[in-house]
Amino acid sequence: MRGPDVVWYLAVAAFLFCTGALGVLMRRSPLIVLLSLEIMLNGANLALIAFSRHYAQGDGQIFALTVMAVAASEVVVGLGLIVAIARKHLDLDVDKLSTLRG
Amino acid sequence: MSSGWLTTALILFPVAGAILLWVLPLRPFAVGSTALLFALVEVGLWIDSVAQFDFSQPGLQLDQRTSWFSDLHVSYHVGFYGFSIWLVGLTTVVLAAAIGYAFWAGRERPRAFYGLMLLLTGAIVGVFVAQDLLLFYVFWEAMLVPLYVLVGVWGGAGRLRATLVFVIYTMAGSLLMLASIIVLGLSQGTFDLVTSGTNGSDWIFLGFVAAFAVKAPLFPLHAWLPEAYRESSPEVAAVLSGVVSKAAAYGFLRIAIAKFPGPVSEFRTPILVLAACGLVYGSLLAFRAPDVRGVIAYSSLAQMGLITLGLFAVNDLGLNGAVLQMVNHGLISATLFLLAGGIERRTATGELALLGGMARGRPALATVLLTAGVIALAVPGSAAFAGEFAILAGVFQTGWGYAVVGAVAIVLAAMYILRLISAVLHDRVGSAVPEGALDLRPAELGVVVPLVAILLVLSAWPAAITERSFVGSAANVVGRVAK
Amino acid sequence: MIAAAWTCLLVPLGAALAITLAGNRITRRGAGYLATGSVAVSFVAAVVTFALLLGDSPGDRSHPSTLWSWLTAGQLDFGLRILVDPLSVFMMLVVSGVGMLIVAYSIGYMDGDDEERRYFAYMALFVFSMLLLVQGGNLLMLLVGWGLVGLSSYLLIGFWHDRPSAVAAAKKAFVMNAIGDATMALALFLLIQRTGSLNFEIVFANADSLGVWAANLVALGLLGGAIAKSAQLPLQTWLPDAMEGPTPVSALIHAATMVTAGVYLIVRTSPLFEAAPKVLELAGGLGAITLVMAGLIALVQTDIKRVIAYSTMSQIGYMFLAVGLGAYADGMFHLMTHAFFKALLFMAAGLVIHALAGEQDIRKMGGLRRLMPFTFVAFIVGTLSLTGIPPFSGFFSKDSILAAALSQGWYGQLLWAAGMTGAFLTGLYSARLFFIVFWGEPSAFVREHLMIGSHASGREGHTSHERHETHVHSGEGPPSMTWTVGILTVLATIGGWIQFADLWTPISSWLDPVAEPLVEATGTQELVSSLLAVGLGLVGIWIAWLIYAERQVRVPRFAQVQRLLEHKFYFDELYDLLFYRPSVLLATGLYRLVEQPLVLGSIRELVRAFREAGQGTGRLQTGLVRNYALSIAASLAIVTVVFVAVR
Amino acid sequence: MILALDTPPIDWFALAPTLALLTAGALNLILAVLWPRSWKRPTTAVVCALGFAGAIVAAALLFSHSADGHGVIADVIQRDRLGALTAIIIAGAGLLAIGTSYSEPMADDHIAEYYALLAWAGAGMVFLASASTLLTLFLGLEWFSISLYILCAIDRDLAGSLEAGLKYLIIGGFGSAMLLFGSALVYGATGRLEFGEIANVVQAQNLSGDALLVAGLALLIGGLGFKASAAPFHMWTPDVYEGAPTPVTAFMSAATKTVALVVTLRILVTAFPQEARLWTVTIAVIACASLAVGNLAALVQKGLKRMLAYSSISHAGFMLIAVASDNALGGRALLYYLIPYSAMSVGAFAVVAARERELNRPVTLDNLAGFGWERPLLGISMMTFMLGFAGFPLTGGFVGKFYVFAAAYEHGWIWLVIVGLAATAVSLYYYLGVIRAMYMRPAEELQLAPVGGSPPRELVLQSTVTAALVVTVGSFFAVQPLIHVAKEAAASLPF
Amino acid sequence: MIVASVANVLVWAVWVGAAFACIGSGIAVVSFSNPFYSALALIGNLASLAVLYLLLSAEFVAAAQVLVYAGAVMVMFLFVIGYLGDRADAPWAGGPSWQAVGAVAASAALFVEVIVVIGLKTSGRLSHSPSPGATFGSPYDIGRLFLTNQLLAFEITSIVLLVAAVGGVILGSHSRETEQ
Repeated sequence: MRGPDVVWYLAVAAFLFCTGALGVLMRRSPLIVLLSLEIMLNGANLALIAFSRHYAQGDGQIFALTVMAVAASEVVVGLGLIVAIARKHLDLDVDKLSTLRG
Repeated sequence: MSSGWLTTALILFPVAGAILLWVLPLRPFAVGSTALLFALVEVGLWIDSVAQFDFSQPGLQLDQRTSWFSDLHVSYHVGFYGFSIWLVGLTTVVLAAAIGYAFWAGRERPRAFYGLMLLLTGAIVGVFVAQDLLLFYVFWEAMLVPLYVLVGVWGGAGRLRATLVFVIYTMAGSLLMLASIIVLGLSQGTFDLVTSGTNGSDWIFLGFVAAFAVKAPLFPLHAWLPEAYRESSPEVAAVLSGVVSKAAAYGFLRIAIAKFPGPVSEFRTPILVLAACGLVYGSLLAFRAPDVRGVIAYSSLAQMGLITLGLFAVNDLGLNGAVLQMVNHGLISATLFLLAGGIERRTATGELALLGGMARGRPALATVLLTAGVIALAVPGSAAFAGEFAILAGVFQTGWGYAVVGAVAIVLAAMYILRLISAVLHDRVGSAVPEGALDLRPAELGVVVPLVAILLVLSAWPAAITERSFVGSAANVVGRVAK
Repeated sequence: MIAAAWTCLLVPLGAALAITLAGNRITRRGAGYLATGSVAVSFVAAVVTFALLLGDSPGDRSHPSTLWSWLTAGQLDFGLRILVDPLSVFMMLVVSGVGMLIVAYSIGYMDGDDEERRYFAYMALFVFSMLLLVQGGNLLMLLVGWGLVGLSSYLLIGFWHDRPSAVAAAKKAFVMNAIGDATMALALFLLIQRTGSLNFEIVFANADSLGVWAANLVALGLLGGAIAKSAQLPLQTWLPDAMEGPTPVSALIHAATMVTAGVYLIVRTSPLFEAAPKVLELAGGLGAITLVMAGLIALVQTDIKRVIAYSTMSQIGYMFLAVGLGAYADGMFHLMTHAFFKALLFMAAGLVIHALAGEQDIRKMGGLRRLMPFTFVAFIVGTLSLTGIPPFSGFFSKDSILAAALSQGWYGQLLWAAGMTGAFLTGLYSARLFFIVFWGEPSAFVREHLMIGSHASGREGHTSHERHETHVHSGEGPPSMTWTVGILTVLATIGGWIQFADLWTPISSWLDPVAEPLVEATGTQELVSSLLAVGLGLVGIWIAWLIYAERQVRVPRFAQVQRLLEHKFYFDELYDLLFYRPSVLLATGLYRLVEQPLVLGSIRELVRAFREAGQGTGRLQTGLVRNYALSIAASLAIVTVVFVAVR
Repeated sequence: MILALDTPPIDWFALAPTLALLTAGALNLILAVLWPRSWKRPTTAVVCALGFAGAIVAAALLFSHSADGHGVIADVIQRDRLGALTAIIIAGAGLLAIGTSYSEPMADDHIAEYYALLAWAGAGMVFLASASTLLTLFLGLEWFSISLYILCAIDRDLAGSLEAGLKYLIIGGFGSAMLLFGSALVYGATGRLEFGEIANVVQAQNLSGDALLVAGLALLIGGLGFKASAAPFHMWTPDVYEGAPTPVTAFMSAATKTVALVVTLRILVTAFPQEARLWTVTIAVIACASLAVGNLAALVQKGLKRMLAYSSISHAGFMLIAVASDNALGGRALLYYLIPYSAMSVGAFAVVAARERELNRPVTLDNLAGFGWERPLLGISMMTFMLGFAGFPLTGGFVGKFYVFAAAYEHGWIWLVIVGLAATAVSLYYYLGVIRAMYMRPAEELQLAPVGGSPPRELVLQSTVTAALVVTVGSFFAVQPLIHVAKEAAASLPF
Repeated sequence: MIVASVANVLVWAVWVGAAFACIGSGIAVVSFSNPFYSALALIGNLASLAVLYLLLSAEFVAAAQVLVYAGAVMVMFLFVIGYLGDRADAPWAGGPSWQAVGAVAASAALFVEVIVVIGLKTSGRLSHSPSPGATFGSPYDIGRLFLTNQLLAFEITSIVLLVAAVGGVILGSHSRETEQ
């Protein structure tokens, strides 16, 4: 069975990646920023897996798996931070988090 | 050879003294006296090195060399040439005097102060004996750090600005020199001043010139000078104008002229013109300066211009005269600044308008100031006259115009020094001069009189230096220095 | 001989140092005696040298001696060198002799000044400098002496340093001399370049090979020094002001010795000048102009010392005239006699001033003849000698000069005419001075000071505050003053007899080996000029008599002329306008237009620019996470584009 | 079917430094649970310190025993002197950081975890220093990054601490996503993850200039530049440095920069030698940007931590000059430079921490007045550090700069030397400004009574600062040996 | 033949579906104003990605994707969102206007670049891919790699997770002031 070429997958991957980037750049709710980060990583993952398929070689998939784990841990820490911030009764808006500047 | 250790000792001994002062918890008086002791012993060391130095022999002496980092061929290499030994002497003497003055005047936070002064001594001596480009730069910069603190902490009201401008300005110049040093050293494969040959690159040359011209300072680059000389405490000002500026002149001689014969001949005219401008410019501004320090400051700007004239008229008269004049001016401006300090202590001002009539009833002050001043204006027969005469005679052979300008400057010098003298000593008693203002105290005399005495001896026998700066023809020696 | 010469040179220096270092450990009077003694010693030494030099044959009477090399540079070596030859010995005798008398005179004159020590130290220093000047064995040493006499003259003019006028005068004198020093120095530089040495013999040997330009420039440079030191046109303005100094100083420095150094210089370096004859003639011309001009100015001066000062100027004009024409010996001869009678005049004036508690304005004087007979006599001798009336010394020297002029072609005759005018003027102003001061009835001021014996302090300048106890003395002053004046009176009288035109000329024959004269006056010329000169002098005196003694004729009034003369031909104003103001203006201008805005301002601007750039960069740091992310994304986008583009 | 596994041989020695730190961290984690609260602070600190010390020892041994660099454990990490030396520097910085944190007024409840995370962050860096595949690179990066995110935010009483943490996390995630995508592209271009292999494939198949490859390279440089806080990827630095607890900042400023720069050098030189013509220029440009931004922005900073943050950006610029010059001398320069730089950096922040504890408020140039006279040792040290940053002689900073410029010159880039010197000149203004604030302005101007009466003695902190001082000055005199070491370390890269 | 072509068409169909689902959900995640919906959208995104993984014959990864991500991580997300209560914010939140423009421009640029790069590459070797071995992507294969070549990576991943766990505990736990 021949599906579409790797190229097509890459296109999707690239699109995902950029969507995620856009999210990080545009959104103010830290939660959604985190989600966007996830999307970026997934885009990268897709690319990795596509290539590993292309080269019929497993390293890419391994990479993808570890990325999942890493993404998960980032999320954990990120959520922890968000919770802590919420506890301090700061509102969840990355633009409001700008006491450090200049 | 073991006598190389003497040179090293000249550098390290004061540094050791500084560290000692910092670690030992001494009482202020003890600190001051210890520092003075160290300074005097340093002078003794210098005398010993003069005794060991064979003036009839060309080339480096009392030298010592050990590799510092080998992959770029940088080494700790120190030693003396005839002319450098006199500058080291100047350094040790002036700093001893400065420390003595401070000891008498009393400085708060003495441990820091005297420690830094001693550190400064070591650094300056290092500049004069370093025979490795990078080592030279190291001492050159090391000189700056104590000065920065000395001016900034113990200076006058405007010290903060003055010191910042001073350091940044000079550093800007020095960094250009660093670029030149890197390029020169790496392109030649060694940083050693003795073994490395001459170089023809204009840019490298200009890099060095920039550093020295700022430090000296030469005419348009003296922005740091007035403030630094005004705001720093008198003894520091004495060191600044007396010794530190000579480091620049030494750099011209030892590196710029010795290593870059081609560029020197190429850029000689502009440099000479600048120097001449500085000579007249400084004299004129000294003539209008409203305060004692201002007069001395601008006069030393003029003097550095004169010395540069002598150096860049690369011939026997010019070079010998320049070396002689370096020593002279070092002693003179040190004396004048210390005296200015004494005057300011008595009248709490340096404004010439508020001073006057201090000669009456203060013979010692009058005599010393008059003597120093008269030597400063290079009255014929004085050591300064010998220096200026040789310099101008030398530069006359390069271009008579410079000598004419120099002659004009001599007249101007007479004008501003006499103005200074009479404004302080003569005329009616100034409003800021209290009746009870004392004559120079024995301690002050003890500091100043030796300097004046040395000047008088030099006046009787300037050849003491000119005969012993270069072996044979100076021009050749510079050539030989360059190898 | 050499040893004697060195002794002669160094003893006064030793005295000066001793007095300075001794400070209060030596009494005031002791300082005076020490100074006098030292000068006496050097006089004796000079005599000894002279005697020994007589022993040599006229051919080899030149003995250089170098103590050590003073300044060296490669092959060049300028030694601390003196030269003992007829000329220098001649000057040594004059300097140390007159100097001794005057220093001795000062003991009495300065008595009671609380800074006597300083005074005598300066005096000794001056004598040393002057001796160095005349003994110097190379041009550098000569220049050194040259500068040192300038220095000591500065110190002594400004001796009463709480008087602004004195300080100003001292500065003026020094700066003007510095100009001269500068031109001399330039001449020396040129000589070094061309001849590679400054020793007289070498330089003179190469004098002819210098080339026209070099020769002229060198001569001009030296001449500049000479006229500055000798107060000739156009650098003459400092001399009258120099009268601010104590009178003995005026006598020694500004009459007898220093101011005549210019003449000595020209004679000493005559070979160089002969290589540039035009310059030599210029010297003569300047002398001529000066002597007339000074004579004219002297007519209207009201300060006793200034009158004498202008007469000095004009007499030196004669000497310049002489040496300018090459009559070196005559010039030197006049120098000597002038030293005698002019010192005499000053010291006599000093007696007057001393007696009148420092008053110098002749309009307040008068009728001193009976009150101060001794001074009166001295003054007569001085005046006559100055006017050149036989048998007083002035006659002999001045007339031989005029004779020499007459024998020197049209130019010489021009100068001769000037000299004659000068002779007339001399008679006029000197007699004027004499009659005003001594003739007639004692003025109120005089009476108050001399008849009612309230003797105030014996020196000018107790203006500011009474510095010392007033002391009583006879109207003529203490013995130390009177006997020195006496001696000088004798000298001024007989001093001229040692040379009588082409009958008996020891001085000429003594000096000729050093400077071969270029002119030789004939007997007739001698006769003519003598008669005319004496005649004119007498006429002058006669007119003065009519005006000031008999009061038959009133002073002719020419307002313009008078103002012109009183303003000394506006030289001071001119120089003020031409040099002083411009330089001050330049200095301030430079400070305002260059130093402040450019040199210092540049730094300020630079720092400000950097700080602003810093604030700008800081403003980019918004604190917004998304901006940060954007900067990363954007720059990466750019980098990638570039990479893909240029890969 | 049967699982026939050929498990690769594990070179425990190569992992020793990492393991030492891991163990320390793990121990602390256990202590956190078991140990009585009052003993926690000292004990855990000591354990952590022991971990770092052990890492140093192990790394030193490793250095001496791995003259020839070679991959181990299926070639995912490289056992060579470069890694070892870097490990030593990092661990040293860690030790100093512990000394700094010891008397930091931090809530007791997480003190053990704090030290544990410190140790783990160190472990991650040490591991990363020897990583030699894109995968291990990414993992190592995330390893210490995540630890640092937590450390930044760990002191929640600290104003701005959380903000710093979140900012760091978001930007960090963004950066590592870039890095990841870059790795993906490179992997796509070559099909390999090992640095060496990538170079080989590019060589073999002549892929130099391949679109995917260069695009990936670009993204990689971005990700790494972010960690090295080089402009224009630097913007998080000032905020995070300011917000984070000072000891953490100290550790970050020294260790993170070290490892980031070394890894950058390693990957660029081993994996992309064929693309040198691209990345040398890029790195040079980035260096210039960092120098400009860092120095200019630092000129106007009042807060000391923030100023030091900017100064660290500019120093990233200096060290990137060494990387950009792409030659053995450059590697040597970088490795030498890192030694005094880390010492000065940690030392400076340590002094800041001391002042903070005195005043109980952020340190600014103003409230630093008189500090130099009140605390001579700290004052002298701070002065030395500043002079070192400014590249004055008698500090290693001077020699470091000298070597960097020498490298640039050897690469033929005099203009880069000039830029560096200009930057140095500008930097004087604020470095000397600190000295001025400490010594030249009387404290009376603004009443600064230290809150707790007389300042605390803080032996640990003082000895830490002294140690930093010794390194800073010592590295100036002991250039020869250090350069020798750096030379051998750099020799393990294929220049 | 027929079977093959049918299968091909089928695969294409699936791919298109999955791809568009993936893209759509991605956009949804970014653009929903409510984090809760975004999170849900992300689950969809992950699922569709899993399908793509399957098409790329990465069964294990796909499975992991669904389990780990859609399972564990998203649950955590939802939990936190729930804990915080839904706080909406404007979909394309302002900040400075140049920020928005720059954002779009930058990400668009990145996208275009990557596409261009890929396009450039297509002319190269990317077009046809070799058919992998049977076990490719199977748990066996992955497991083998994890225990051999990528052993270290495996271990380190676990460490990272541990670190994250600790961090979660620290940051999530009540701080003192909230206790009293």
